[in-house]
Amino acid sequence: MHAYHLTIVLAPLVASIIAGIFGQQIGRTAAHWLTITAVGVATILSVLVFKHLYFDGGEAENYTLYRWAMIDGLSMEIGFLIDRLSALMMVVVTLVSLMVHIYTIGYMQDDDGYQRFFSYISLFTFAMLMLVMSNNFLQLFFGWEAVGLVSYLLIGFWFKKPTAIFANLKAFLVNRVGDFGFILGIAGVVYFANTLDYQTAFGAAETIAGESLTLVGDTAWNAMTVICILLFIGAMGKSAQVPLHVWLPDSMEGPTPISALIHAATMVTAGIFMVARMSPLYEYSEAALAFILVIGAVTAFFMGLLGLVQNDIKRVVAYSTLSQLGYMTVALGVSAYAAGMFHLMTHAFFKALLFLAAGSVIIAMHHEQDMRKMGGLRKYMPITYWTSLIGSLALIGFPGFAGFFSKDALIEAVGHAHHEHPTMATMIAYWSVLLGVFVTAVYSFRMFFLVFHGKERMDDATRSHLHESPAVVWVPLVLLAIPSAVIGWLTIGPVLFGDYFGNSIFVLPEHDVLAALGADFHGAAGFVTHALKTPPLYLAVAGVLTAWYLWLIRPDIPEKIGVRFSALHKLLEEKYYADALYQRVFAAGGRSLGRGLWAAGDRGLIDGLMVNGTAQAVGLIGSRLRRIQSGYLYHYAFAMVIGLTAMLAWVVWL
Amino acid sequence: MIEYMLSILIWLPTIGGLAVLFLGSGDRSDSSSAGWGAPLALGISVLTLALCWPLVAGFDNSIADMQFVERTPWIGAFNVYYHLGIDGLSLPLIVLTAFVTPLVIIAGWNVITRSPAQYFGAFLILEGLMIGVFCALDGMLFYVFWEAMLVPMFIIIGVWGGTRRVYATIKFFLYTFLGSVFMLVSLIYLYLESGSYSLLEFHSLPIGMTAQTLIFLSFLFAFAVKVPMWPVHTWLPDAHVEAPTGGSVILAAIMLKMGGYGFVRLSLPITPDASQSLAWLMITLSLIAVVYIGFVALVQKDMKKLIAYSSIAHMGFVTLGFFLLWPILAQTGSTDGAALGVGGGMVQMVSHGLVSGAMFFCVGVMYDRMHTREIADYGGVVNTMPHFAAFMVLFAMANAGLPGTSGFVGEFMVILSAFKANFWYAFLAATTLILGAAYTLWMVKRVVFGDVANEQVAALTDLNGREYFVLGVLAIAVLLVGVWPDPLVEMMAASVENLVSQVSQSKL
Amino acid sequence: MDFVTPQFQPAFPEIVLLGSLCVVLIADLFVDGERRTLTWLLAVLSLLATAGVLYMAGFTETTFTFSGSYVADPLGSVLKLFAVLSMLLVFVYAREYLQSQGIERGEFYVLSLFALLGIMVMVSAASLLTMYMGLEILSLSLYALVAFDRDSAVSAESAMKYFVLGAIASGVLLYGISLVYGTLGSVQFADLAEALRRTDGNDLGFWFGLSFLVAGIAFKFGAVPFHMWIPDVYHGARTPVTLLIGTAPKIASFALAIRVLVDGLGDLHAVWQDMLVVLAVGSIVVGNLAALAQTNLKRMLAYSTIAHVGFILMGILAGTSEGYRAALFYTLTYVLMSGGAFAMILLLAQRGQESDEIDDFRGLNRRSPWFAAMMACFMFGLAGIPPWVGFWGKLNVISAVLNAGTGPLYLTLAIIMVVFSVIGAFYYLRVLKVIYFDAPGSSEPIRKPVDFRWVLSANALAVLLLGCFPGLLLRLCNSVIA
Amino acid sequence: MIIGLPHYLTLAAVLFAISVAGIFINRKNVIVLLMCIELMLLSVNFNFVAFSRYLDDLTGQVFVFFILTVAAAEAAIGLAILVVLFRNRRSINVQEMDAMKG
Amino acid sequence: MFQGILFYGFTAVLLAAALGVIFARNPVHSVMCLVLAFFNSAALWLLIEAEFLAIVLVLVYVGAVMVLFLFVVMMLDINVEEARRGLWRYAPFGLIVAAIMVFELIQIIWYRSASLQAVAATELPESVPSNTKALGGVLYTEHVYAFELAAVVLLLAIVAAIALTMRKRPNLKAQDVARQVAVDPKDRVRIVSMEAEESS
Repeated sequence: MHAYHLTIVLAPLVASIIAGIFGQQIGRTAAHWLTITAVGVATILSVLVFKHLYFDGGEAENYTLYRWAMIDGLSMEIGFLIDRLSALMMVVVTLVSLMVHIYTIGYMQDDDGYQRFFSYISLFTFAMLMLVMSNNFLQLFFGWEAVGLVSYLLIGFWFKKPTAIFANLKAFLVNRVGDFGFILGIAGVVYFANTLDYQTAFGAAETIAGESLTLVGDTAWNAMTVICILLFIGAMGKSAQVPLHVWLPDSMEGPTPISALIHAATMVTAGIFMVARMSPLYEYSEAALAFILVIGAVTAFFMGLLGLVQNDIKRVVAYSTLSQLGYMTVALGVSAYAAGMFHLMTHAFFKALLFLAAGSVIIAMHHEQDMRKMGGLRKYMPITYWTSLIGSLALIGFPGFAGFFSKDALIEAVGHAHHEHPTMATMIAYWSVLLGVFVTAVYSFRMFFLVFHGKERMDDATRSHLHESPAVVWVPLVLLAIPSAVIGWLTIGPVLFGDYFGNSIFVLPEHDVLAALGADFHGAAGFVTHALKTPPLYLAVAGVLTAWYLWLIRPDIPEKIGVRFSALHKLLEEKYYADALYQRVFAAGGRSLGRGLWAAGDRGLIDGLMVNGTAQAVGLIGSRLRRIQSGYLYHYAFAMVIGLTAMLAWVVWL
Repeated sequence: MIEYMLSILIWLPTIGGLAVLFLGSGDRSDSSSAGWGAPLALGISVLTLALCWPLVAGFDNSIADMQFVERTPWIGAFNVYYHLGIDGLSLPLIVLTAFVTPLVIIAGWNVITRSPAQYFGAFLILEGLMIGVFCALDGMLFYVFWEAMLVPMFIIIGVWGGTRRVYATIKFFLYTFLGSVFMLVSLIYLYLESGSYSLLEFHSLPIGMTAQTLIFLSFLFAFAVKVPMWPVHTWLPDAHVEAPTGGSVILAAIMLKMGGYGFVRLSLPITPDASQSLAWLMITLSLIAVVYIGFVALVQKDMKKLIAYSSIAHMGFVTLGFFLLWPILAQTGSTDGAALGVGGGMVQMVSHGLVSGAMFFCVGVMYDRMHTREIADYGGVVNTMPHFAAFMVLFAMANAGLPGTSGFVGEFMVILSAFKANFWYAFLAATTLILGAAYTLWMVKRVVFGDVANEQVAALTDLNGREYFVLGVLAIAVLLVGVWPDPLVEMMAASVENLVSQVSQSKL
Repeated sequence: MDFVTPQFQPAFPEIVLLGSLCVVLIADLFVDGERRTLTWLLAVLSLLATAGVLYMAGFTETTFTFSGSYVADPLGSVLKLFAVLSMLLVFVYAREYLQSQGIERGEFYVLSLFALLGIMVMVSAASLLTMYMGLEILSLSLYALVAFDRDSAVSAESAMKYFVLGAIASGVLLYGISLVYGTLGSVQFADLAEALRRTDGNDLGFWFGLSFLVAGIAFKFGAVPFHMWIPDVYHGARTPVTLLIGTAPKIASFALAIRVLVDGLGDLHAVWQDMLVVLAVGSIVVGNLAALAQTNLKRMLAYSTIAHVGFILMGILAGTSEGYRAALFYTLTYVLMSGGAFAMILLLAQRGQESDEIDDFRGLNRRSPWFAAMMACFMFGLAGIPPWVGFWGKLNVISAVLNAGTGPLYLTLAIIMVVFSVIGAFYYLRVLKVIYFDAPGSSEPIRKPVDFRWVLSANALAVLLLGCFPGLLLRLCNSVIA
Repeated sequence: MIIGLPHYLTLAAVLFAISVAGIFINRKNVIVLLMCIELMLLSVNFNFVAFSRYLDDLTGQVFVFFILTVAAAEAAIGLAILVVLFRNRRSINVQEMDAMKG
Repeated sequence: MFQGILFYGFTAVLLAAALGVIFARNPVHSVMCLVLAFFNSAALWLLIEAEFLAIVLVLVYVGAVMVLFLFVVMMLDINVEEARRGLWRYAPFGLIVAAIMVFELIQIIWYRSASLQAVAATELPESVPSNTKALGGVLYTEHVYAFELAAVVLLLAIVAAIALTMRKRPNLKAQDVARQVAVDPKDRVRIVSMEAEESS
C-alpha cells in the first residue's frame, strides 16, 4: 500500500515537472497525455486505497516517509496518514482533478500556455494530495501553502490581464493572512504538545485543553481555544470565510477549469477538511466551535445574498461556493464534521460540474461571461443545459440530488444542536442556513434562467457560432453530473450515519448531533420523505419559483427593486464594501505606513539625522578646525603659548 | 592533508585571488573578454567548492566539539594563535560561501568588462577571508579576517558599482568599521582578562555583569551593523543598490551572515548573562526589523533596494531565533524549544544566503539587459523571458517563505520557538508571512507579470546558458533545502544544542 | 682633577656617520654638473656604513660613556637602525624627484645626514644637555632643508614658520630644563631619576619644569596644541623634505619622550600622564577631524601625522613598559607607512610639477594597478585595517591603555581611539576612492627609476607582510624595552 | 636688601614673558621675532647661571655656554632663511606669510 | 645693599631694553635695545660671579650675533613705518598672557615650590678663584661630548647658511665649453614635415 500512496502523490508531481520544464520539447499532446495519465493513475490508485480501507476493511495507515528535520527533540517528519477521511478526500481530489484535466484539453486548446497549464494543475493535484494525506502539521502546512501557490499561479495564468495579476496577488495575500493564523496555531500545538505529529498531538488534546495562555493583560485564555481559533483562521483564508472571503470571487479571473478544480471543489475545501481532521482538538473547545459556527453562518447567508446581484456567470458560482463553504463550516461548528465532509464531497462534484458547465457556456459565448448577454442557450447546448440543471438542483438541495442529502442533513444537525443547546451562535447559524436555502435557490435559478432560458440577448455574431461544446468538454460534465445526481443516495448512510469515518473523526458524545440524527435515519429514501416535513425543501422550491417569476416572467421587477432599494442594492453590488475597505485600509494603509516609515524613519531619522547628520557634523567640525589653522605665525605661536600657560595653570592650581 | 583542510580552504582562494589579480590583468584593452582572470578564478573557486566535500564527509555531526582543528602560534607577543576549527555552526556557512562564489564568478563572466581580473580576484580574496571568519577560533584571527573582508568589498562596490557607488561603499565601509572597532576593544579586554585570544577560552571565562553588559553591547554594535539590525541597517540598501550583481549576492548571501555567526560564536557564549538581561532588546529590535522593515520594503521603487530591505527583515528572524532562549526560559522554566530557535536562525541564514543571492542574481540578469533597477521601468517581463520569469517567481516564493523552499524552514522553526517564548513574539514574527509575500509578490507582479510595458522589455532576450546554470543551481539548492533540510539541520543540531546548554548557564 | 679618556667605542656609529658626512661634504665640492650621482652614492654608502656599524655593534646591554652623557642601549640601537633605514628610503625616493625638479644639490644629502646625526645623538642622549644638542642639530638641519628650494616662496615661508616656532619650542624646552636642573641639581637622566627618588616628587618646582619639558616634547612630536607647524611645513616643504620630516624625526621624538619622561622623570609619571592625556586626545581629535577637510595629500598626511602622534602619546601615557613598547612599535611602523605614502606623491610627480593634490591620484588604478595597490597598502595601513601593520600598532596601543589601569579613564581613551580611527579611515578611503573609482586625469604611464619602484614596492609589501606576521617586530620591540 | 635666587629667577621669568608677548604682539616684522627668541634664550640663560651659582655646580654654566653657541648657529640659519624669504617675496611681513593655511 | 642697588638698576635697564626690543618702531632700534639688554645681562652675570659667560655674552653675542642682525636689517631695507603699524592693537592681549605667565612663575619661584626654596635658602658657596679656569676644566673633560656636538652645530650652521644663501647667478654670462661641445643638432633644430597647402 505504501507504494500506492507514494505513487499517488508523486505521479502528478513528476508529470507536472516534466510538463513544466520540458513542455516546449515534448509538445502539447504529450503534455496532456502525460499529466492525464499521471492523474489517472493517481485516481485509480486512490480508488483502490479507498476500496482497501472501506470495502476491504483495511487498517488506517500512519507512517513516516522521511525525516524532514530534527532538532531540540522535535522531530519534523514527512509522512502519510491514510484513513477513511483522507481516502475520501483523495478520491474526490483525484477524480475532480482528472475531470478537469480532460476538460482542459478542450477549454485551453487555443492557449499558448497549454503545457504550462497542465503542469500547474498536476502540481496542484500533488499539493492537494500532500495536504490531505499528511500525518503531521508540517506537511499539512506545506500542502496548505503549496495549493495556495498553485492557485496564485493559476489565477494569474493569463498574466497579461491586469485584473488577473491583481486577483492572484490578492488571493495569495489574503490566503497568507489565514496562513499567518494557521502557522501560529501550529506553533501553539508545538508549544503545548511538543510535536507536529497528528496522533501525538491529538493524544495530548485533553492536556492542552487544561492549559491556559495569557495573551492580553491577565486574562487567561484556554490554550485549546486559542490554538483552534488560530488554526481556523487558516481555514478561513483557504476556505474563504468572512472576512477573508474577498479573494475567491476575484479568483474567477483564472481559467474556468481552475475555478472548478481549485476554487470550488478542492482547495477551498481544505479548510473544512482541516477542521474535520483536527476534530480531536476542536472538540475540546466550545468557544472555538462557536466561533466557527458564527463565521460559517455569516458566510453562508451573506455571501449567498451577493450571488443575487452578480451578472458574471462565474462570479455567481463563486459566491455560491462561498455560501456553500459557509454551510460546511456551520456543520463543523456544531461538531457535525461528517456532515461538513459529506457536503464537501457532494459539493465538490456538483460545484465542479457547475463551473465546468459555466466554462462550457463561456467557450460557446467566446469568453463572454456576462449573463445579461446570454439567454436561451438551452437549444444550442443541450448537454450543458441538462448537466447544469442537475448541478443547480443539487446545489439548491432538491430532494434526491446529492446536495439535498448533505445540505439537509447539515441543516438538521444545526437545528438539532440549536434545539439541544440553544445559544446565540446556534440561533444565528440555524436561521442563516435556513434562509440561505431560499437565497441559494433564488440565485442558482436566476443564473440558470438567465443563461439558458428567456430571450437570446447575445449579439448576432456570437449567436451564429453557438453550438455545443466538444466532447472533451461535455464528457467531464456528464461524468460529473452522474455523481452530482446520485452520490447522495449512495453515500449518505455510511458517511453520515454509519461509521465511515470511524475514528478518523472524533466527536465528544455530548456534541454528537449526528448520532442523535442517526437515530432517526432510516435509509436515503426515508431521508427524502423526511425532508418533506421540513422547511428547507419548501424554501428551496420557493426560491426557484421566485427566480422563475422575477427573471423569466417579470424581468422588470428586479430592476425596480434595485432602484427602490438602491442603498441595499449598492451594498450588495459593492460586496458589503469589504473589498474597498481592505483596499483602502490594509493595502493602501500598509503602503502609506511603509512610505511613512521609510521617509520619516529610515531616510529622515536614521539616515538623515543619525548617519549623514553625524557625518556632516564631523565634516563641519573638520572644516571649522581648518579655519583655526589660519596660516599666521602669531596664531600658531599663540596656540602654543596658550597651551603652555594652560598646562602651567593646571599644575599651579590643581 | 585533511588536517590542513581549513587552511587550504582559506588560503587557496585568497592566494589564488592574488594570482588572478596579477596574472589575469594582462590584457586590459580587450574589454570583450575576461582574459585569463575569469577562467582561473572559476577554476579556483570550483576547486574550493570541491574541497568542501572532504570537510562535509569527514565532519562528525554527532558531536559539538571543534573539528579539523589547527593551532599554531602566530603572534607570540599577544599570545595569538593561528587557531582554526569548525563545528556545526560554521560548517554550513563555509559550504555556503564556497557554493556561492563560483556562481558569482560565472554570473560575472562576460558582464564585467572593466578590469575583470581585479573583479574576480577580489571575489576570490573575499571568499578566502570569509571562510577565514567562519573558521577562526582565535579572537584576533577572527577580527583580522573580519576587517580584512571589508577591503575587497569596498573595492568591488566602489569600482564596479552604480552611480552613487562612492557614497554607498564608503558608507558601507565606515558603518561596518565603526561597528567592529568596539568589538576590538572588547576582544582586547577579554584578552587582558584571560591572557589569550582564544575564543574557546573566552567561552569559559567568568565575567562580571557590568563587563558582560559592555562587552555584549560592543559585540552587538559590531554584529548588528553586519546583520544588519534595525536601526543600524541603512547602509545595506545603499550598498546593495550600488553594488554590482556579484557584490550584492556576496553581501547578502554571506557577509550578512557574519553578523549572525558572530552572535552565536561570540556574543551568546561569552556574555550569556548580558544576553539574558538584554534579550528583550534584541527581540524588540528583531521584531522591528521584521515588521517595520517589511512595511518599508513594500514601498521601494528600486528592486535591489526592495530585496535589500527584505534581507533585513529576514535577518530579523535570525537574531530573533538566537535570543529566544531567555524568554523561553522565563516562560516555561526549561530550555526546550530554544535550540529550535537558534537552529532556525542558523537555517534561516543559509537559506537567506541562497534565496537573497538568487534574487539579486535575478535582478542582475534584468539589469544587464535593461540597465535599470526601477520597478516602474519593467512590466511583463514574462512575455519575453518566460524561463527567467519562472525562476524569478520561484525565488520570490522562497523569499516569501513558501514551504518546500528553503525560505520556509528557518522561519518555521523560529516561529515555533517564538511561540514558546511569547505568543506576541510569534504573532509579530509571523506577520512576515503576509508582509514578505506582499512586498515580494507585489514586485513580481509589477516586474514580471502584466503585458509588455515598453519597447525595452519587448526587446529582452531570455536567459543564456550561463545565467540558466547559475539560477538553476540555486533553484535546486533552494528546493533541496526546502524539501529535505535534515542534512543541514543535523549538521548543526549537536552544536546548537550544546550552545544552548552552555549559554543557559550563568557565568556570574 | 682626574681625567679618564672616555670610551669612544659605543659612539662609533655616530663617529662613522660624522666622518663619512664630512667626506660627502668635501666630495660634493668636486662634483660638477647638474647631477649629484657621486654625492648620492657616497651618502647612501655612509648610511650603509653606519647601519653596518650599528648592526655589528649589536644590541648590547646598556653602556654609558662620556661621563654619563651618552648611553648605548638596545633601544637606542634599534631606533638608530630604523632611523638610518628610513633615511635610506628618503635618499632612494628623493633622488629622481630632485633631479627632475632641478634642485638636486649635494647639500640636501649633507643636511639630511646632519639630521640623522642629530637623531642619533638624541637617541643616545643620557643627559638633557646632549639631548638639547642633538635636538638642535636635528632642528637646524631640518629648518635648512625645508627652505632648501631657494626659489620657492612657500618653502621659505614654511621654513620661517618652522624656524620661529621651533625656536620658541627650544626656548620653552630650555626653560623647563633650567627649572629641572635648578630643582634637581643635575641634567643627567640617571641623576634626575635618582634625585626624584629621594624626594617624594610632590613639588611644584619639578612639575613646572616638567610642564615646560612636555610642551617642548609635544612640539617636537606635533601634538595639539603644539601642532600648528606641521601642516604648513609638510605642505610647504618640497616633497622629499616632507618625506624626511615625516619619518626619521618621529623616531627622535619618541626617543626624546622616552629618555626624558621615562628614563629621567619616570617618577613623575602621574603628573605627565595627565598632561599627555590632554595632548593625545587633542591630537587624535583635531588631527583626524582637520584631515577630513583637506584636499592636498601632503596636508592631509600632515594632519594624519598629528592623529598618529596622538596614538604614540597614548602608548607612552600608559606608563607601563607595555605602553612604551606599543608606542615604539607604533612609531616604527608609522615611519614605514608614512614614508611610503609620501613616496607615492614623489612617484606621481612629473617633471616640473608636484602631484600632491588628492585629485592628482585620480584613476591611478587604471594607470598602474600595481602602484595603486601599493598606495592602498599604505592607506589601509595608516587607517589601521588588518591585516596591514598599522592595525597592530593601534591594537598594541589600545591594549596597553586598557591594561594600564582600571577605571573609566582608560576605557574612555580606548573608545576615543577606536572611534576616531573610524573617522580617520574616511579620509584614507577618500584617497582610495580617487585612485580606484575615478577616471584617470592623465594617461601618462608612470616612469621612475627601477630602484625607486623596487624599494617602494618593498616598502608597501613590508607594510602588508609585517601586518600578516607582526610577531618579529613585536618581539624586537619587546626585547628592547624591558 | 639681599639679592637671592628668587630675584634672578623672577627677572628671568619676566624676560621670558616679555619675549613671549613680543612674539605675538609683533605682526609685521619677522626679524623682531628672531630677536624675541634671542631674548627668550637670554632668560633661560639667566636661570641657568643663577641655579649654577646657587647649586655650586658648573653644569649650568656649561649649559649656558652651549646655549650661546647654538643660539649663534640658530641666528645664522634663521637669518639665512629670512634672506631666502625676502628674496622670494620682497617682504618679511608676518601678516603676509599665509600662503598655506587650513 | 650695594649689590641690591646694582641688581635693581641693571634689571630695570634690562627690562626696559627688552620692552624696547618688542615695541620699538624701527628694527634698528630693536637691535640696539637688544644689545643694551645683553650688556646689562652681562653685568648682572658678573654680579653672580659668572665672569666667563659675561665676557662671552658680550664678545660673541653683541660682537658677532647682533652685528649679524644689524647687517641683515640694513641689507633687507625694510619700510619702517609700514612694518610697525598696528602694533598696539594686539599689545594688551599679549601682555595679559605674559602677565598670567609671570604670575604663575612667581607663584612657584617665591611661594609654592619647596625644592626651589631649599635651593634659594642654601648659603651662597665660596666663590671659586677663577670661573674661567673651572669652566675650562669641565668643558673639555666632562662635557667633551657636548663640546664636539657644539662643533657639529657650528659646522651645520655654516653648511646650512651657505646652502641657503649662496647662489650661482643664473644670468651669469660665463662660457661653459663642455656644454657647447656636447650640443646635439637634434636639440637645436626641429625638422617639421608639413603637408603642402592646397590652393583653394
